[in-house]
Amino acid sequence: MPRMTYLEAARRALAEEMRRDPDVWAVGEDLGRGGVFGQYRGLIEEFGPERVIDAPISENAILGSSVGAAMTGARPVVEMRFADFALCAIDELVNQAAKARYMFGGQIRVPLVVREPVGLWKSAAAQHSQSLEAWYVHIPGLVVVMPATPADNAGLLKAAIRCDDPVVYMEHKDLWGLEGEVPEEIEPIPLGTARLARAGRDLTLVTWSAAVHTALDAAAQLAGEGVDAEVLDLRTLWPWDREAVFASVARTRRVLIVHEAVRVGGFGAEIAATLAEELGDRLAAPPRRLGAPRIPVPYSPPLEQEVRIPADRIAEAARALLRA
Amino acid sequence: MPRMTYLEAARRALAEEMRRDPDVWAVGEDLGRGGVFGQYRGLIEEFGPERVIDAPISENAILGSSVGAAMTGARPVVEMRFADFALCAIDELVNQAAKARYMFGGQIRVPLVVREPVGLWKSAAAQHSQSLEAWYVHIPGLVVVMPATPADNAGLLKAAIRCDDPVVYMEHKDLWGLEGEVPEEIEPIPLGTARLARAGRDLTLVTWSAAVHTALDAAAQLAGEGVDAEVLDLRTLWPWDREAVFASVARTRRVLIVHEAVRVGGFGAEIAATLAEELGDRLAAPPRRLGAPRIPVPYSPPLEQEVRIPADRIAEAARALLRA
Amino acid sequence: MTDAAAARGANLDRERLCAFYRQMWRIRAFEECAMRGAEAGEVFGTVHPSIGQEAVAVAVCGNLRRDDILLSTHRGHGHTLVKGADPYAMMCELLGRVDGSCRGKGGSMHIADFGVAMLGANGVVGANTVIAVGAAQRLKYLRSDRIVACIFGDGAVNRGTFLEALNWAAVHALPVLFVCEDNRYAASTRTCDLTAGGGAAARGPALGVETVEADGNDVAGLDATVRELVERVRGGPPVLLVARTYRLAGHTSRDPAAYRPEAEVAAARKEDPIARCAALLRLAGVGEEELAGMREAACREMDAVYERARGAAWPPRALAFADVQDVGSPEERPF
Amino acid sequence: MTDAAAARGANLDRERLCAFYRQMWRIRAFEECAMRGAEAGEVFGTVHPSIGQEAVAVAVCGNLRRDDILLSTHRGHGHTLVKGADPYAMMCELLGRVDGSCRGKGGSMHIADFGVAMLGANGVVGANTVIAVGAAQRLKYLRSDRIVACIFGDGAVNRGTFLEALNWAAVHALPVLFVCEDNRYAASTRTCDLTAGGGAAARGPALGVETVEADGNDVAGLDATVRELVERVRGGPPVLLVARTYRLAGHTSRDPAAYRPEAEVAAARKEDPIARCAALLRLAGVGEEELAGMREAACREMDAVYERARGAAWPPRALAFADVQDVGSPEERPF
Ligand SMILES: Cc1ncc(C[n+]2csc(CCOP(=O)(O)OP(=O)(O)O)c2C)c(N)n1
Ligand SMILES: Cc1ncc(C[n+]2csc(CCOP(=O)(O)OP(=O)(O)O)c2C)c(N)n1
Ligand SMILES: [Mg+2]
Ligand SMILES: [Mg+2]
Repeated sequence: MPRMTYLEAARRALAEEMRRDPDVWAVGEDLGRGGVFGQYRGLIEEFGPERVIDAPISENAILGSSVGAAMTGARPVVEMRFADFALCAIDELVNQAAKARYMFGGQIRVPLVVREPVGLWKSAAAQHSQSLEAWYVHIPGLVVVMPATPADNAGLLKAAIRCDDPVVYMEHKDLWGLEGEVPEEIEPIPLGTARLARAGRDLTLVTWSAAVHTALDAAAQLAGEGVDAEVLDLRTLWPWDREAVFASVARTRRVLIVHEAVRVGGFGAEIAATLAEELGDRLAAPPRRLGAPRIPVPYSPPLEQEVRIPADRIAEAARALLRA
Repeated sequence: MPRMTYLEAARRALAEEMRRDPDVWAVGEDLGRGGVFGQYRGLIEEFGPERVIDAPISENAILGSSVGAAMTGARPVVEMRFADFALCAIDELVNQAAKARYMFGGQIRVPLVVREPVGLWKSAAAQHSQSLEAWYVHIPGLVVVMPATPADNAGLLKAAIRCDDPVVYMEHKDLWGLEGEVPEEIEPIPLGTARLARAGRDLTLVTWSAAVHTALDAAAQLAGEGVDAEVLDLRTLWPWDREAVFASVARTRRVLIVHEAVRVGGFGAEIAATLAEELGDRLAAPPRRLGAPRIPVPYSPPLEQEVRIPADRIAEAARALLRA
Repeated sequence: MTDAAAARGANLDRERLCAFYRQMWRIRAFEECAMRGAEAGEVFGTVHPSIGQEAVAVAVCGNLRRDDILLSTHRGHGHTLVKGADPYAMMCELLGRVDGSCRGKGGSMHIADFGVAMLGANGVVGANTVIAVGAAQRLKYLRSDRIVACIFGDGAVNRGTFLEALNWAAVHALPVLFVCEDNRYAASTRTCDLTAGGGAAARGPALGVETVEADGNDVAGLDATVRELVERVRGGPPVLLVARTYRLAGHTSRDPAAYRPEAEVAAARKEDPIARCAALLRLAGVGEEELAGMREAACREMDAVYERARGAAWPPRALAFADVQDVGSPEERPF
Repeated sequence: MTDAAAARGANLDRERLCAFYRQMWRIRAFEECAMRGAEAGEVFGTVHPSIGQEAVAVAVCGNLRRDDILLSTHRGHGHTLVKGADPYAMMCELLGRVDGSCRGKGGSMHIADFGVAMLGANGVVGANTVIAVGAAQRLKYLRSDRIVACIFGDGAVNRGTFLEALNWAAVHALPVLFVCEDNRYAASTRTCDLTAGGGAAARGPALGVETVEADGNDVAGLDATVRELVERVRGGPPVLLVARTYRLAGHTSRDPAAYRPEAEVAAARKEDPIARCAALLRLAGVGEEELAGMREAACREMDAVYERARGAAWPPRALAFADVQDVGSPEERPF
């Protein structure tokens, strides 16, 4: 299988979808010059400015126009640049895109993919680092996807584009350069299926996005101590793969949920609460969560370090869980 | 103690704060004619148009200007009309108001109260019925308050206005007409303290906003069956009163969390996960949650009924919890 | 130009004027039924009547093709009716019945009828403008000659979406007819007090959109104006029409609208577009009896619609869980 | 009007021109240090240089009183320096040190210095305009004669906040000097391609805000213009100044900006405001040595600032948990 970066994998998947389906188009700021991270490089040359649409700094119109285009048969891929700027278009996403099909009694669907790059990256500070996936999971009508690997960023992006629902598609900025194998023929990955990133017997780490890699590092550390951690990469947060998580946790009886986002009100709470409610006594210890403290993301690296969850910390929490 | 409505209690508290402190002002659409629900009635006559500021339909400017005013010494009370329209001003609230103090290294505070009327009310359908408190709890820098009674809507509004942090203050539209006793002298109620709405021994119902009243109805039903339910009204969601909840649940060993908002990713998940993690074995049964299904709010009453959580349903869940 | 001159200038025949008159009465009768329904507690949600503004609906939507796209507002019954939606389905929607345009899931503020390319009323002021430009961009991409008409109020021009939408439409030369239905109020607020500069009429040109102002209560004149604008917009760059009218009723059916000066209301009543059309018809030789006949026919139609809708079935509860989304759709009663 | 004429017309003395020249060099030297720091990996976050735009910073912020309020953008080092902020604190901020203006918590995009009434750069384009009008509303409420200057780019005029802020300021006749720093680009995008109508210069008047266009690279002329506008704004209604300039560097220090036509860049280089000011100074009799001396002094100052800042302490980890909020403030390391 060819090796490529997370960024290139998505670029390729998007190009293939655009070749396959003339209704797919991309819209956002600076796309004509490849997009702010280069995720759209070369696309305008192949598909022209009608399908790789350069937008003014008009987030309401970028997202709102995509709702109108989707209602009339387009399948827009909407670039928000940083997830933080999607906050300028929340009405369009939450009040319009997510609700139109329902409010209108099923007359129409709004198939669009809102790409929202998330996460800690290069000391980007409080307004360029947020991970707000928990918000979108709470909103009926939305699908939420967060790929962690190049292969997933290809297959999930294809699935998102083919999905008839509005999809919030969150790529992690710190993963753009991550290399990995991607199938020659990129197939869509069914939304709502978790990926077993590492099989293990002693406890389950449930995680997604960049935290998957830290969790794998922690699992490697633990392996050196004879602890065999399973790592589940959720990939899709809504719907989340309850079967896979339940099956794993029912087996290991111990679960630690790890995400980069703020812990309070993070999506980890939903998973932990659900597992506690539904697996109850079958657990050897209550579900535990790791997430960022409830502080904005600071700029200076030693401060920023305080919102990060390093592998050590995961391993430590895993050990505590095993003692519980 | 005088009896008055939830609406009148807040109106009175606001008027008193405006009398007390010339830095307090109110801004929003139609305030000059009393506001859309009448919560501001009479204020322009007393305080004039410089302190009861009529705004154009410019949600970004309504909230954004309040951030600027708060940074220069005003204490704006910002009316969003319906919580749903606050989605038009999320950047101003989340990227600006919530983060300014932190980003700027503590040089400044942003004392403002964002009033966001929430909840199911008169078949208002998908774009006028949302309760998104879980979003704001997830955002560092914000305080989140949801009063359930007239007395609390007076005392908590005063506390919110005196607080130096940005406060999201969510009144429930269906409670405007609710009558109750309000102290002659309205004292601020400390933010972060729960209210014991009903003492009981057998299980704890943790709830807030309009759901408090349904929970009390359920508790009355249960009392008829010999089940003694404690009802805790959280009042403030961030910070939430962990001590009160922990103390109650440690005693009853059974907890049911009830909220009107969508269950998936609702704030109930945070409470349930926290209780499971921290009280663990001391519970007789895992924490359970009731919340709306993950659907937009439909218009037609029989459909809307499907997102409501009636007292019967709470009582039923309580019984199941007692059997567990 | 007087109304009479407009009638001659537009070379309107009696039949066309009668058609306007009938349509305006159908709108008014529909809304009067809806308001009575609201008063009786049978129409549940908020009803925003467009009484006094019917000429805009008739002139704008009457000049659209069935496949031209329409986006409307919270005050959209008239627009929707004239676009060709079935009043029975609309009334069922207001009454929350399963035969409603949206199966009872939307209510008055969310009526949509994709069968007549009516892409929805909207509960969020100013949200439809940005949606409209995307629909137009799609039409342009398809090399279609359809257009998009997007109607909004004078209050909506103070939302940032107005700037973003008009700029977008102008940059891409999209076929959008923006219509600002200027009824002088946004809820209880006089928009002139909170709108700086020349309002919509000045903002359109500044955003690169050709802008036309018109008397929104002169149905014949407005019809002629819109007919021309629609042809100009077809395939071409966007145009903004600012139609001056007045909201004769309250903001909602529950609003007594006491904040308006009485003299203002009295003056506005004289400009009621239906009355003005009747005057034109009289000039054109239509007798009182015929006028009353048209009015009564409209009222009878809508009364019958209301009665029939009252008898319609409620949506089955399972419908609450339908059409949320394909992937991750909710189970019924998951709690 | 030629630069020389402007220099005479504004009745500038040599000293004043020298002061402009020194300030512009201070800005450029500061940013060149910052860019070198970014390249060396010592400045962590993104740096947006304002090289080529220094005249706007000098003319606008140089005409503000210390207690006049300033709101800036992601490209705000120059504005902030001229407003009176300490370059050492600013450089420490870029280097993430505890002596930084924001104690290292904000970085380049969030520098604020409330001590000189600089209420912040902003990472969100167009967000500062609405904040500015609120600050001005407060000043007006206090019957203060202070004003608010709000600087933003030509890309920001396509955000809806532009409309909402200008309308708000005009409706309330607030003392705001809006400054559109038109450097022709928004990141890699030529703004003229995506801005319809007459851009900022047309939109201002349409929103009821008096608007003045000026050569943004002619520091002397711009200074005279701004001086007058500031006095007009003081207590009075808002004004919008559109200053035409050019971004000589990339969007960020990492951006080679290869998307710009070479001829365009070459032409713009000739209009470099520092070079133009030097030419004026030569006309005013200032010799090459003196010019070089001013430049070198600025470079030495900023090199020293950089070196000193490099030696400053890192913020203690506990600072990460400080200043979040009073109520419900996070415990340290709660996970
Ligand atoms: C974003 C937003 N803000 C506020 C409201 C509340 N609201 C509903 S209708 C209305 C007045 C709208 O005025 P205008 O645009 O002139 O339309 P009209 O009602 O006069 O037809 C307001 C403020 C809303 N629905 N959406
Ligand atoms: C709301 C928002 N959208 C997009 C961005 C990304 N962004 C940062 S700077 C910039 C260009 C801004 O252009 P302009 O306003 O002309 O200012 P300049 O950079 O030229 O000084 C963009 C698009 C942002 N920060 N905020
Ligand atoms: Mg209006
Ligand atoms: Mg620019």
